[in-house]
Amino acid sequence: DSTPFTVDIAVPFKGHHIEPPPQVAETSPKELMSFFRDMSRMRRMEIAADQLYKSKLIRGFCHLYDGQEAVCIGMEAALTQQDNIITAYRDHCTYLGRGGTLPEVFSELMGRKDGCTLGKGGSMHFYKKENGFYGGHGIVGAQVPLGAGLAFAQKYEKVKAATFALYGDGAANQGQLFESLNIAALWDLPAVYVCENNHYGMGTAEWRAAKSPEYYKRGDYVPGLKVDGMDALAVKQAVKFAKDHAITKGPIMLEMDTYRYHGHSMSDPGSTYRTRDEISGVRQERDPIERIRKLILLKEIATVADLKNIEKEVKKEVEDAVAKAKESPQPDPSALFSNVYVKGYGSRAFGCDRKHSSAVLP
Amino acid sequence: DSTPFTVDIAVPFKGHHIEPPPQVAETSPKELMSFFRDMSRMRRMEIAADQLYKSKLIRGFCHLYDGQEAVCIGMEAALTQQDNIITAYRDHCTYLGRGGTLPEVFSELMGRKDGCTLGKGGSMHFYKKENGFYGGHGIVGAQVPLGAGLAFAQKYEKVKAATFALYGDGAANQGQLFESLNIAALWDLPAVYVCENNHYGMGTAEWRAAKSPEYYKRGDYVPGLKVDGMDALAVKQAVKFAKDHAITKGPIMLEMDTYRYHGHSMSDPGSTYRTRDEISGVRQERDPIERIRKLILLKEIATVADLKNIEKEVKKEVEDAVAKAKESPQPDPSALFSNVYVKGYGSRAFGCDRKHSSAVLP
Amino acid sequence: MQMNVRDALNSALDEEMTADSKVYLMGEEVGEYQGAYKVSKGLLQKFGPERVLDTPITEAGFTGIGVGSAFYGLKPIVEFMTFNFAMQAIDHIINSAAKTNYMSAGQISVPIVFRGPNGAAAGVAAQHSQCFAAWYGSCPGLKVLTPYSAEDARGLMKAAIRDPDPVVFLENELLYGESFPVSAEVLDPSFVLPIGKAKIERVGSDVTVTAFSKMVGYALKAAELLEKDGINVEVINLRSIRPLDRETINQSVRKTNRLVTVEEGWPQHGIGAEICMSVVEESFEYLDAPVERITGADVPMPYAANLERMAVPQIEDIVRAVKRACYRSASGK
Amino acid sequence: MQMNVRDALNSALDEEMTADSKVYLMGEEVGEYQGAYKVSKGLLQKFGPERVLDTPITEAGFTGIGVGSAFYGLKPIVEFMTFNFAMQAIDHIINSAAKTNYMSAGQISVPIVFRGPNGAAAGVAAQHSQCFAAWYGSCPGLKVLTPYSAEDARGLMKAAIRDPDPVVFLENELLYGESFPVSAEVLDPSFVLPIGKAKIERVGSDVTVTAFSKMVGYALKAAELLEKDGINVEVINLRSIRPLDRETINQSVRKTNRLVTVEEGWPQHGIGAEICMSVVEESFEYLDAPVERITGADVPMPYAANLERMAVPQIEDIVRAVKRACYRSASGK
Ligand SMILES: Cc1ncc(C[n+]2csc(CCOP(=O)(O)OP(=O)(O)O)c2C)c(N)n1
Ligand SMILES: Cc1ncc(C[n+]2csc(CCOP(=O)(O)OP(=O)(O)O)c2C)c(N)n1
Ligand SMILES: [Mg+2]
Ligand SMILES: [Mg+2]
Repeated sequence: DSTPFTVDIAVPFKGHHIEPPPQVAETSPKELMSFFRDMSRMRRMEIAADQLYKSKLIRGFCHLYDGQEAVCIGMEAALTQQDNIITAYRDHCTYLGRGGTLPEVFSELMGRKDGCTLGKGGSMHFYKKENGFYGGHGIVGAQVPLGAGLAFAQKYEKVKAATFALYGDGAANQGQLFESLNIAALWDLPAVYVCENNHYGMGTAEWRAAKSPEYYKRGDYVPGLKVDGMDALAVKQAVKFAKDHAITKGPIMLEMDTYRYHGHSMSDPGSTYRTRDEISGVRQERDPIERIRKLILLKEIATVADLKNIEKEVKKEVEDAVAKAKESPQPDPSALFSNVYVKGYGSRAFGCDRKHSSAVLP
Repeated sequence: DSTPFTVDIAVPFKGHHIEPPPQVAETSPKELMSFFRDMSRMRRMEIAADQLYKSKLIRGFCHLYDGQEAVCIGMEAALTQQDNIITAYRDHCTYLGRGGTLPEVFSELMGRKDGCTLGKGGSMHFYKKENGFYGGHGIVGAQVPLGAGLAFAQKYEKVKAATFALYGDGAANQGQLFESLNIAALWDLPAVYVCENNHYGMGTAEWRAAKSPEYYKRGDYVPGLKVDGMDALAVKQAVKFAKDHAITKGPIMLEMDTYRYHGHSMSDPGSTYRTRDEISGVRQERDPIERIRKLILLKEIATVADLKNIEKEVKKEVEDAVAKAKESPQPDPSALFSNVYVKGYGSRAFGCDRKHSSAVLP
Repeated sequence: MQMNVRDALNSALDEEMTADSKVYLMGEEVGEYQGAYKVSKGLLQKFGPERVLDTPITEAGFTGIGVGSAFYGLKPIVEFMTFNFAMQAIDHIINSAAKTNYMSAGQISVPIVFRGPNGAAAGVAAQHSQCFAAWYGSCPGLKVLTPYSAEDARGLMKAAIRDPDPVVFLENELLYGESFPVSAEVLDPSFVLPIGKAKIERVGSDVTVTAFSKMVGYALKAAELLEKDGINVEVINLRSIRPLDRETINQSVRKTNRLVTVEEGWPQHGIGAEICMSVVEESFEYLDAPVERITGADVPMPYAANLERMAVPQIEDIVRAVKRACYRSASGK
Repeated sequence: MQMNVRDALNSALDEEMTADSKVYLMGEEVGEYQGAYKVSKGLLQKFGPERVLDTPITEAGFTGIGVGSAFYGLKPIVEFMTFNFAMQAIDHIINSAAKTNYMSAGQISVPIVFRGPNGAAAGVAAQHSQCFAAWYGSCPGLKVLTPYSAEDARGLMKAAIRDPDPVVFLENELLYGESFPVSAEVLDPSFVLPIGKAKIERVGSDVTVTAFSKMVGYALKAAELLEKDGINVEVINLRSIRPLDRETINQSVRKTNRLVTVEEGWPQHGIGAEICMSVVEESFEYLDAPVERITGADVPMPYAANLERMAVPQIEDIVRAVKRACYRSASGK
């Protein structure tokens, strides 16, 4: 049922140098059901990743997105795949939102051949270029000018679409963000700077890292909007507004007020720099999935049992994907030397012992 | 005669998140006479450098400060040498202001032994640490966090003084400026960010490089003040105010509205991206030396002839210094290997042909 | 016909921008000012402000933008006023450009050229004189080109722009005004040089001298002087630091049995060291004398003319090293 | 007694901060979080927030601040969460820190330590695995230290903090938890190691193996295995990449006549190349076999465990290379 209806957005938008959009979002039963399903799938996926990490099937860094799902889901609801998205290392759900599949995610996390980058990139480096997802970046802040560059290319190619560059509250202090924003503003690039403010950069609370943690104002001369990032419909409305602004007038900044339930990455218990009460408070009062569940029930779009069923279904999906991924083989050893270049001109790439292992790059 | 009197400051200060200081400066006949003499000396020095460059006695880059003298002079009038100054490559006059001498300047410019860095640094790298001058930096923007670091050290050592970090309108867009300002604000560092807005970064007019060329506002959440940088007394008053603010409350930004008469450096005629009318207009209406000359005459502190005499004297000083510098020998070849380290532990530094030239570093 | 390096670069940019509308140029002063060193002269007038973009002095920002646009499929040419300033943006050159094709398993290629003057100019002191050939040359995912002549400049620039991978293109300010003879073939818009291939600038039999950029000219002059002493020098213009043409170098050394490497950069972990290692690895038994290296002095660049002269390789340094390599007999080993 | 590298570093920081009030520590998560890898554990509690400063994630900004404060005379220790992130600040490390004492003719010295984990950890892929030893090691004005054991970590860290020049101190995440025997002398607060001196970790007669950081352990294990094959390996722990202890290396090679270099970084213009060149320059006639090098594979670091294993040197690589170096007879040259 895709009959549209409107929902009031509870938390008021706050504008900086701009009139905020109406405090109301259009949606439909169908959309709300897909929000519920997609966010539940993401939540399950991240929990499964946590378990795989603990059983040592995932190595290295692994940054989970649970708690922040509404940002991804709401954003996708307002965008097309002509629009670009680029983000940092906390990228599993963004990948899913852009059309990636669970088995690709789990295979990649376990470094297998069927992963989204054949096991070469790992958790932090997911991409889906054909659907406008440009990664998956490990260096804090770097994705932001890269995003402005994607917006530059859209404008250069006269594509009427925008690029959404996502970064954290910690990254929000990075100089390259300000450098690229100035250029984006000078050149009227269709770039949307999206600060996912989950209130901590690793173990550092926002106010300890930023003199001014009002991130939607940090563009100074660039307009900004503060959004309840736990409310997928608020995000959808804000992103629609921002996309339009970006295409017609140039860059704009969104601050998404959100929260990560997990620690920063797997080595961080996530409980030394914040209280358990704080976490459970957010879970109880602001959880993005629960909000949609409530709305669905309120509007009598589905029953409690229907929703439980969906949760069971996605749980199964995730389990199946994990099982499938576990079957995926490790990448072929020859992958060590592939993709160093697009064009290798027959030069030679060397292994650790060059007299023992090397390859000619085509 | 050091009897104090007050002078109204013609161009109103503009404040950002701060109440500007009173529109009046205290001075004295003695101070005005020293302003006149010091600025005239600087002007002469830069013109002499221009000539030495043209006769190929100065090599490489050479950035002249004529037109901007009031910033340096006004600043020195409000500071002590416990306060630190750090600037970019346009540093000859800053060095003089901090107690350097003309022969040291010219010797350095010609790469001679009696230069302020024995000929090793050249035009862009003057220092006078004992008087609180920390260079002389060639990388646009880099001096700004370095200046914040000097301020950090003052605070750490509980010295009640401030650091003035000078940068151009072009540099004002550098990300490291915003990064360090955030830290300076978080840590309440006694740092004053001084944008010398001469309206061009090389051949680029301010508005082509900055979406918001209101540099005194670019600190966003940090207060700022716009100052007529062609008026030494306005500068003095603003710097006094800023120093006090920095020591008691933390960082503040000053925008000095100023102008460079010469091209960016010696290879730039300085006339392709701005009109000759613009330059001569500034010379006629805003010249920092002429302003002080008028004030001296108005207040009958000295006669036209007295001032002409001073100009003759400084001309002679400059000529003598040039002559003296020309006598200075090139640095000793052994200087090639000195100062690579403070402590070399007896390691060996190599020349271009290591079997022919090398040195043990003590 | 004669052509200077500046015009060679300018014509290459012009032709490739004409040939492919995805190619664009950005950097400080590349447009209205016509380039700090006038390499981009006339391009703004010809291609307009959409394709020739003046940037603020914010290397990290505009380099990131360039790389991002290459992710999308554009072919940016990012000019650094000099490569010293690229240090502010080196994270994007390495982490965002060089590694992305690999990390994405080929999904996102990065067809971008980073160009500008590299190494020492004249009298610009320590912060403006660094050679970055060895640093960039160490990074898989990058290609690093170092033209010497007008032919190199044209052929390698055109190759770099057409190449689908990130290319670091290291020019030399002191060569911009230098003129070289160029053939009709070199002037043809279809002219291009292969990436990863060195050029034997001078055939010789007694000793191999490798050099790149400005030092190729010095090596050739040294070879002329040495000719008078009866030493017949083979001069290899490396052209490409990465991929390094190990084959040409080793073949030459197998013929001459002696090797002198020349570079302007600092010695430690330099190009000379790599070439020596490569020859020891592949042609050890052919070496009749220790490899000699001539490099920039192992100090920050001083300003004073006499010190500066001591800090950058001179022709006499090359001559001396070649003589050492040659007068040492195989048995003296 | 046993001590792990983390505690060795922690105790060195603690002692030097106790001894000199000008020493302070800054970086991301060094304070309240106790260090991303807990190297700075307890220091905030002991020395207070004036001397242990948590910074925002803005490497260029805080590194510049650190260097500026060193100009003034403080002795900052700047922690990079890993050295990969120091690329954002490398302009300050090179242009502001390394070159200033020279440019100012000794007027402004820069007593600063840049420290943090360098090179590959486990499973962190291309952007988090780069080794910067060769880059920093190429720059005059810097000192570059690479501890292996707890003794190294303590002695070199204390030396670095006391040193009046900028020191790049490259740790290894995978070594933090590794324990080593330490003597009472090493535990004494007065203990310090000399900068610029390598350590012969194992005396041998047949072949010299040079290594640094984690690879010293691998080289020692390879030496044990090779012992069984009757090959007596001398293992040199470089400790200092710059100044490089050419004397110790050359002396060893003059004794063993064979050399294998080991490093985790990329090969081109690497530590191995420099060491090879140094031995060719100074001890060519002593070499009985080509120098062999074991390095990180010449690719960005892949994530998958099997590929990653192929991309970082393994003990078997060292064993194989040593055998090649030894079984090749002098006459076969
Ligand atoms: C330049 C750089 N410095 C440090 C790091 C290490 N690091 C990775 S994530 C992170 C915290 C980032 O916090 P935030 O931007 O708020 O994003 P979040 O993790 O909360 O999504 C840090 C310090 C890095 N990857 N890159
Ligand atoms: C990082 C960096 N990029 C580029 C340059 C080259 N450059 C030197 S000065 C300059 C212009 C700076 O203009 P501005 O900051 O306004 O200072 P002004 O010269 O006007 O005093 C440029 C582009 C540099 N030195 N450093
Ligand atoms: Mg965060
Ligand atoms: Mg300016």
